[in-house]
Amino acid sequence: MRDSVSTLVSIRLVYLARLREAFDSAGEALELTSEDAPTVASVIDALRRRGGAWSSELAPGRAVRFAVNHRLARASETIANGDEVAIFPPVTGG
Amino acid sequence: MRDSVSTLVSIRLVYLARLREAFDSAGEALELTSEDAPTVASVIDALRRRGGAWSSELAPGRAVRFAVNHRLARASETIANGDEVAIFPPVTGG
Amino acid sequence: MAVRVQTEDFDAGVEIARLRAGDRGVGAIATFIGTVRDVNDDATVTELTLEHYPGMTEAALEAIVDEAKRRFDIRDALVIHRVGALAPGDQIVLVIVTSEHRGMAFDACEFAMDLLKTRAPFWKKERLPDGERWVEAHASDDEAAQRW
Amino acid sequence: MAVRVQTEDFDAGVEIARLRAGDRGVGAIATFIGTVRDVNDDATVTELTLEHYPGMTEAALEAIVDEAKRRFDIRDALVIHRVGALAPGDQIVLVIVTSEHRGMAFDACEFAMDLLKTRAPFWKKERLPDGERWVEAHASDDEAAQRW
Repeated sequence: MRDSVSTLVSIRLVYLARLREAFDSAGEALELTSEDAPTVASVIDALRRRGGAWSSELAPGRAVRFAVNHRLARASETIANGDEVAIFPPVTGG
Repeated sequence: MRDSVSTLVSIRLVYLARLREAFDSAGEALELTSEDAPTVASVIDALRRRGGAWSSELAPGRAVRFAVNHRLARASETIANGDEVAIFPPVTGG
Repeated sequence: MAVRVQTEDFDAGVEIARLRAGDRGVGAIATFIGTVRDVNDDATVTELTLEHYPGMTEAALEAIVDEAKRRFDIRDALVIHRVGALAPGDQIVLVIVTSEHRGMAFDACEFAMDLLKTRAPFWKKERLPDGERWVEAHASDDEAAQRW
Repeated sequence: MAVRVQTEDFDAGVEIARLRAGDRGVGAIATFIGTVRDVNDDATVTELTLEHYPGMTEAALEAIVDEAKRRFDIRDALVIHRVGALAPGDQIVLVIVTSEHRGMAFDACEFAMDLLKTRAPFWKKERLPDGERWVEAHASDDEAAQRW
């Protein structure tokens, strides 16, 4: 029998560079409630539903990159309770 | 009517690195008498006829390189009066 | 430390000397320095600000150095990347690779730069005479990274 | 001066700063340094002597720099090569190329080194524990030069 708490995933979101400015936020805490294992894509879907800059900057086809716990990740990567998920434009260093 | 002096070609020979040591000479003046336009190969032939280190170091098949007036040259390059002809092993700098 | 992220400038000569110090097996040292150009995409750049993702940045650079050491027969490698506000002419990034022979040093140095351009969390914002803009990523950088 | 042949050591940091000084269009600097290894072909090297062909050497290096500038879209280039007696760890050769973008700088720098290895009149003699020997040319250097 699953504990009902197990369906609640708390993550830390980090926004960087152009997205930090567009969202007027460097990050936030987010709680996802899901019966399935949530992925980066689940997070993006949740953010898009906020509308405004969230839906335009994260619209399908926009170049957006992700990192989970400081490692580059694909949208299909699953996330777990306590993870840090960063969302940012393609990098331009060097 | 050609002047008989035109068939006498005076060049300066320079020997470098292993060849300088093998010939026990850094260079010498050489006069070639030829009806045809002499080439680097003519010079090598003349030197080979001296025997000893000359014929062994300059034997066909040995890796030898040439420069005429400070520019890399092939054995077929023609030489003119006053030219400086350098003979040396493949370079190993850098 | 094989990687450093810092606001301060660096001295390539000093870093090269330090990286190869004591290793008499080194015969080749390839170095790359990226600098701020005063023009980009036909616009005059008066200032360049480098933002990064603290926490991830050093780990990303270390992963690049590790990958270069795994793929190429090299002796050692160093990456320094600056962050913060920079002016045209300023140095941005330094990559040094030491090896026995030159081919591996050149390849590993270019490989590290190609990966850095696509995998290290840095973002450039340019100040132009009439405002600011975030630098857009180049498709050519993705292509360069995919060669390896 | 785009080329120098000298017995004295060089400081890569100083030369890089000098080559790019005043050119704010430079965005990339590729540098190569060749150094004396303490082992070559499994023998311990205690000293390396560089002989050259005075008169031809600088012209040959200038021709290499000219060719690099002709073939690659670069801003400037410098070659320094030392001659005389050197010890393990000593610097032998320095090539610096400045350009707008990194690909050209890397290519031109490696191109210049490949040409230098096959066209510049330098010869190395190694002192080993039991005598001296002239370094033999490598077929791999001919192959490297033929890539371009």
